[in-house]
Amino acid sequence: METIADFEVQYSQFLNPEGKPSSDIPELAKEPDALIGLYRAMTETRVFDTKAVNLQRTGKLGTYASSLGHEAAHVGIAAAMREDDVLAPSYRETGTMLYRGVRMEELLLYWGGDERGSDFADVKNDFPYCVPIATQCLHAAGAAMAFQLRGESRCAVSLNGDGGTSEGAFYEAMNVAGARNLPVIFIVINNKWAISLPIEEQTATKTLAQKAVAAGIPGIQVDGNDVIAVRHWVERALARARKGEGACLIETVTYRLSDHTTADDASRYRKKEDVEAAWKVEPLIRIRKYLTELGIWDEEKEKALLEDAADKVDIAVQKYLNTPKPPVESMFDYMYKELPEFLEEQREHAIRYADKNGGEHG
Amino acid sequence: METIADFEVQYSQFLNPEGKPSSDIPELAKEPDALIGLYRAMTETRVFDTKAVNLQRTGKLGTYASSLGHEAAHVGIAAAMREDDVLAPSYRETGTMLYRGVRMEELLLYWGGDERGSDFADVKNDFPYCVPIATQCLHAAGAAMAFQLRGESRCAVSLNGDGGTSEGAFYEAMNVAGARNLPVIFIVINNKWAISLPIEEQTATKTLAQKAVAAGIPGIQVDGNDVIAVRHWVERALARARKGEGACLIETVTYRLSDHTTADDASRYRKKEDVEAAWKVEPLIRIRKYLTELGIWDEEKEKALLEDAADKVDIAVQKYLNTPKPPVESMFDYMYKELPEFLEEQREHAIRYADKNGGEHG
Amino acid sequence: MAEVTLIDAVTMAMAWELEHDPMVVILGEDVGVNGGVFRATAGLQKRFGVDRVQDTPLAEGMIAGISIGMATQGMRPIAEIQFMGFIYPTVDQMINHAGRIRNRTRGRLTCPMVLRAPFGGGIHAPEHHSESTEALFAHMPGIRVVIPSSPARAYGLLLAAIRDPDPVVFLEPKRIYRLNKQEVEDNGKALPLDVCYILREGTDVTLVTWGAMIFETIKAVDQLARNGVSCEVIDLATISPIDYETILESVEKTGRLVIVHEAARSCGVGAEIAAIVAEKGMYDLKGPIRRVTGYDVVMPLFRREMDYLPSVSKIVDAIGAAMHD
Amino acid sequence: MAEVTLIDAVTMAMAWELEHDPMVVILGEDVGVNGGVFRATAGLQKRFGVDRVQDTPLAEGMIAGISIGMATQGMRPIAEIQFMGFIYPTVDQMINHAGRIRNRTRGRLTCPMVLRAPFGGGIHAPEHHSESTEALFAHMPGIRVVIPSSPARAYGLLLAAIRDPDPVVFLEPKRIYRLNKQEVEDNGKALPLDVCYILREGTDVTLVTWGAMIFETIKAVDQLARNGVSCEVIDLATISPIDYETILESVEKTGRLVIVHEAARSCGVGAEIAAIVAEKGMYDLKGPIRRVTGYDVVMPLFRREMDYLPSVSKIVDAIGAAMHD
Ligand SMILES: Cc1ncc(C[n+]2csc(CCOP(=O)(O)OP(=O)(O)O)c2C)c(N)n1
Ligand SMILES: Cc1ncc(C[n+]2csc(CCOP(=O)(O)OP(=O)(O)O)c2C)c(N)n1
Ligand SMILES: [Mg+2]
Ligand SMILES: [Mg+2]
Repeated sequence: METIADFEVQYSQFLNPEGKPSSDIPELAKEPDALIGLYRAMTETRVFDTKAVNLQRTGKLGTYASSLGHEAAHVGIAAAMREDDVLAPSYRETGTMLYRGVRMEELLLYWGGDERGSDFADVKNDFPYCVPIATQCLHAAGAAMAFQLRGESRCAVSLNGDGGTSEGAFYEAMNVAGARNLPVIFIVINNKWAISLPIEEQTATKTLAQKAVAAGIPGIQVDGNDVIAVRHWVERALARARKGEGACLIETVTYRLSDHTTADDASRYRKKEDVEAAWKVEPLIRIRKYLTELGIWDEEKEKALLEDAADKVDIAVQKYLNTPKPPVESMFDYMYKELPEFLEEQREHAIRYADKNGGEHG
Repeated sequence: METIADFEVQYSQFLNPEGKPSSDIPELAKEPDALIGLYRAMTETRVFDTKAVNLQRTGKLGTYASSLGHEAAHVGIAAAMREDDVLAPSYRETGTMLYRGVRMEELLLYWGGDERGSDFADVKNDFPYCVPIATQCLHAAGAAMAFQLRGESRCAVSLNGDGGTSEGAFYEAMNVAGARNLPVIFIVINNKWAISLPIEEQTATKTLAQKAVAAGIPGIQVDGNDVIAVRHWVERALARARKGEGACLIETVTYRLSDHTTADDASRYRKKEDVEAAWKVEPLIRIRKYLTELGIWDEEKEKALLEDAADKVDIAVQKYLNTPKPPVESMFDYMYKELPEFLEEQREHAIRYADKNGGEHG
Repeated sequence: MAEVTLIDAVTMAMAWELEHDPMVVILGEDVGVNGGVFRATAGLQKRFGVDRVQDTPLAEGMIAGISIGMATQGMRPIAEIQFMGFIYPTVDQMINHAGRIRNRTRGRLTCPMVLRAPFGGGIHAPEHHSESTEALFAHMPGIRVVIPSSPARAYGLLLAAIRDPDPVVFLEPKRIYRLNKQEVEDNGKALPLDVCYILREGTDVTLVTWGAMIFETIKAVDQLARNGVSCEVIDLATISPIDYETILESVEKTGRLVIVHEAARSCGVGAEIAAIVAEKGMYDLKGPIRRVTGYDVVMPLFRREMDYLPSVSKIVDAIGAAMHD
Repeated sequence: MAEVTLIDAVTMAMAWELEHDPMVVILGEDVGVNGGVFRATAGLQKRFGVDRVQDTPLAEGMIAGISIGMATQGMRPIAEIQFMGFIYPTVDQMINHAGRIRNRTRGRLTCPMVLRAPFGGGIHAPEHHSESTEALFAHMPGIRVVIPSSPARAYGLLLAAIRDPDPVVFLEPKRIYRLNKQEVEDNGKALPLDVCYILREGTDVTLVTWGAMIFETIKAVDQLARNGVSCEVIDLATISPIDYETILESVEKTGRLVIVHEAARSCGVGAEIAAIVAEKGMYDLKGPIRRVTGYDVVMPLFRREMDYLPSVSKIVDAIGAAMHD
């Protein structure tokens, strides 16, 4: 027997749950403005999220997948990306999308049952929320292939959950990215749960980062509640990819503090204590503590930020609530670049019956 | 940064290409009868294979996927299995199937375009050849789950090629096997080529064995031209699985000495020198040399074996050639346990036109 | 005898079979402690244990593939796919293996499995959660497709599906999971597959439909009854293979056919029914066959999903038009 | 002007587009140095380089998924699936993404990709190598399905497919890849999609068919012509969306319809054609619509595959029966 290959998985954290540096802090952590920017975005994400859940509870939004607890991962990723990079998110990475410039009202429209929510006004090339799990990993790989073929210095970033690592598409995407040295970063947001399935039953692996070994690309595990660590490692990975050094996998370990979606009741399958423990290490507290310790944050600034965020969210909610239904024919008008003849009759039929159908069903 | 997990891939070979023990030889290698049995099966496989290729060349068989060069892997695997284990092969593992008791004429029927070739008379539970690549990995995992649920001490063995390791199904199967601790062994027969794609372009990994890391199961690379190594490690893996210690992945490294199938022309995409080099390490020579060195094999025995094998193959070929076409209605009669009414009319239609259609097409 | 909803009946049928056939197992995403996202398996893991009611990792192709592996080795797996929009990774396994293994091996290996999935729109669900693509499976030789439309039929048909010696795709119209209750005796009695169920007898028009659309159809029929139109309503129930004799007999009587389904029109199952009648019942027809279906577009997000679905007025108008032919 | 086979024409069309549109790339298994298992891409990698003509690892779902990713970012990928029997892992990506992304994003992202695959039986191929499941894709909103039946149409339709701003599944009838030659000018001229091609004009019966079945149909028609039966032969060409106007006009003239396809009958594309005519052309019909199709069974291994396929005599008899209605 001869050892012919060996692999290690590293873990990185810079800020511990108490907001204390736990290892050599990277340059980033020394830039007050950058740090405040991250904290601001995380807070806005949470305020937005809380509002979205409330809208659902009051019947003003459809089922919604909360990002509660994921703010460091979401924002850290987005902050590391360049504008012309391309994001392929799942259905939960609201924080990443907001930071990338997707408007709050757009996301509300989406969850409110309106396709126009995915027609981002300011973000032209990013993929919309992706519901069929792990399918987006391949879109990111394909986008990266487009950039590579055209010699562009752009990268694609794929996001999926721990549950998503069980889908074949996840491995297929990593494998082709490895084999073709594609500028794509795969990020697994390990929030410990896939609806009711805990990560221990999802896979026998000790880490999700090690799944990179199967594709011959580097994999690293990062504290996903530490926005500095997330941003740092995603930035490094992107720089590497941009230099032509290929893909990698980053596992960000966090916790889903909310129910799976507003349609779920997590108390059916997980212990209160576990959730309480997770709240102790959640991502906002530690960065706020760190900022406070640095002397660049205080109660007053906090209050102003929260008010600001609430205003921003309120404006978006108003825009959302004031948006009339899309016209009925819109379900036909974007199916093809030009409406094929055979759809014209169906389109007219739909228009003829439009809005006559309410309440008839069930 | 902290190392939180590490992995190694080991390589094992017992007999080097010259037939000399290259490391501590296992018990098995000291049992003359067992060794001769393996060599006999490998030789029969090769004789069968040569005949099958000839039958195709003379228009008496359809497209055929040769097992040339894979004999050590094929036979080593089968020899390690118990009769009541279940095999889920791809379309190439003729050697494994023959050793398991599938009749030569059955395999010829299959490649001759007759479904009865997969209705094995003596092997009741094994899966037939599987053409859609890597789909069979899941069947093996499912079979293993059946054994586990019923508390049976049986294992499933899944075989696929290097190309098959790029399909999502391969990873999905390993992952569920790891997560549920299933008694299934995944064996990748790495013959370096997936039709025209060399392994280096199939994946960025240094080994295929390391793909096990993604599923949290052990992976090992074995010299697939060394029947002793293959048999030894598959036996070990099966023993482990039978004890409830779960799945593992074994990569057997060999070389496809033939064209991909009789429909392929490998000279279009690979160098003669590479094939010639591979012939130098092919699996039959080394075990024959070893047996000869042990003093338990000689020219005479070799001659007798070859004659024997040729006779056996000839008898099977005669049976195959003498098998009349399956009746036309057989395409209906095994679709469901009972023929649904709506198929009766179609069945009669087919019978009415049976054998009138020859030559009409194209 | 209990009054139960359609989804209760689904649970009851599975519980009955788990109880009576040790080879039956349930597997799928979140079917265990969580009892399924629609609660179809609620309580079953607790009652029958984690071996018989297993959560799987998240991969539908895997779920189908291991079900096939189990089924060929003597088990009777019931696999749940969470929503029909996520059933597509199973297509390869279903068409290339589940529907073929008996034929490929001349009956040596068989595949008695059930693939269950909730389907259809109208519940304000998120994107990809409202699809009706039964036609894809109906085109696969060797695969049965069954859709219940009431608690009693859900119970009886699911029992039949589980006991069937061949693979069945069992699609549950989730919009009517809890719409109404019916007395269903938990007696283990299966209903026959491969036959239609005549819900209303009538003489003027034959309506063929299935799943949740039964409800709109019945409402339309009731409305028209007031105007003296007598409709025969046929619940297709087994979508594949189709019991065309019942349909042809009905058309022979009524001379008119309207098909109602939620799925996109083109190459939907309605096309097959129309084709069969155009082949074998043509001379009985007094006028054109009509289809009231979903449009050939992506199921819209929920602000417009009701406009996509066949509605009572769309059906009423189609029947009305048929009556004027 | 060269005489070329259907597969030559496929190669020519791809070469033309590679030459004229830098965004076009070819990807698939063995499409590079090997030139594809059917040689459709022979010579293209050498001519256009490994970037433009790329071998991929072995995973069809991956091939479809990365094609979608590329297409949304401005490329025009042409992906080859080696055989239609291996196309099923792409179904999830095609139905859930390729056909939807334009609609989902209101046109912000689009998916101008082509998924090519050889299909059909009759070449003595191994198991899983002879399938015809175009109906699965024809049922997917947002996906065009195109099937050529001659070298000239292969060239023109493939060019149109590549240039189409939306996803196209382009299925090549492999039995006739090299059956005959035709003069095809390599001039980059596309043929229109979404229209049928009338191959023979006639007055007694309308025949609708596509792909390789054109040949059996033409033979049958020639045979019947000797008995004075005048058949109109329509090559469907674009399987989805269907140009039903051409079909309806023809049926208006002939009053009889026979549909011929190789795929399994139930829920095949023939059903949709029959349904449309039963809806909109009913009063033109002199008798029942007839389908001559593959049976609803697994495509048999090759010793019996010819018995599965529609044959000249099956078609002749069906037309004959139609003439006696
Ligand atoms: C292919 C597919 N299967 C099933 C679902 C239903 N579903 C939605 S979310 C989810 C769990 C996902 O878990 P994970 O990947 O960990 O992401 P998280 O929700 O935790 O962010 C499931 C099963 C889906 N959306 N897509
Ligand atoms: C899903 C699927 N895709 C494509 C093919 C066509 N095909 C047959 S063999 C082959 C290459 C397989 O290579 P590998 O897995 O290394 O096995 P080997 O043939 O070398 O034994 C391909 C692409 C197939 N049979 N199944
Ligand atoms: Mg999760
Ligand atoms: Mg290989």
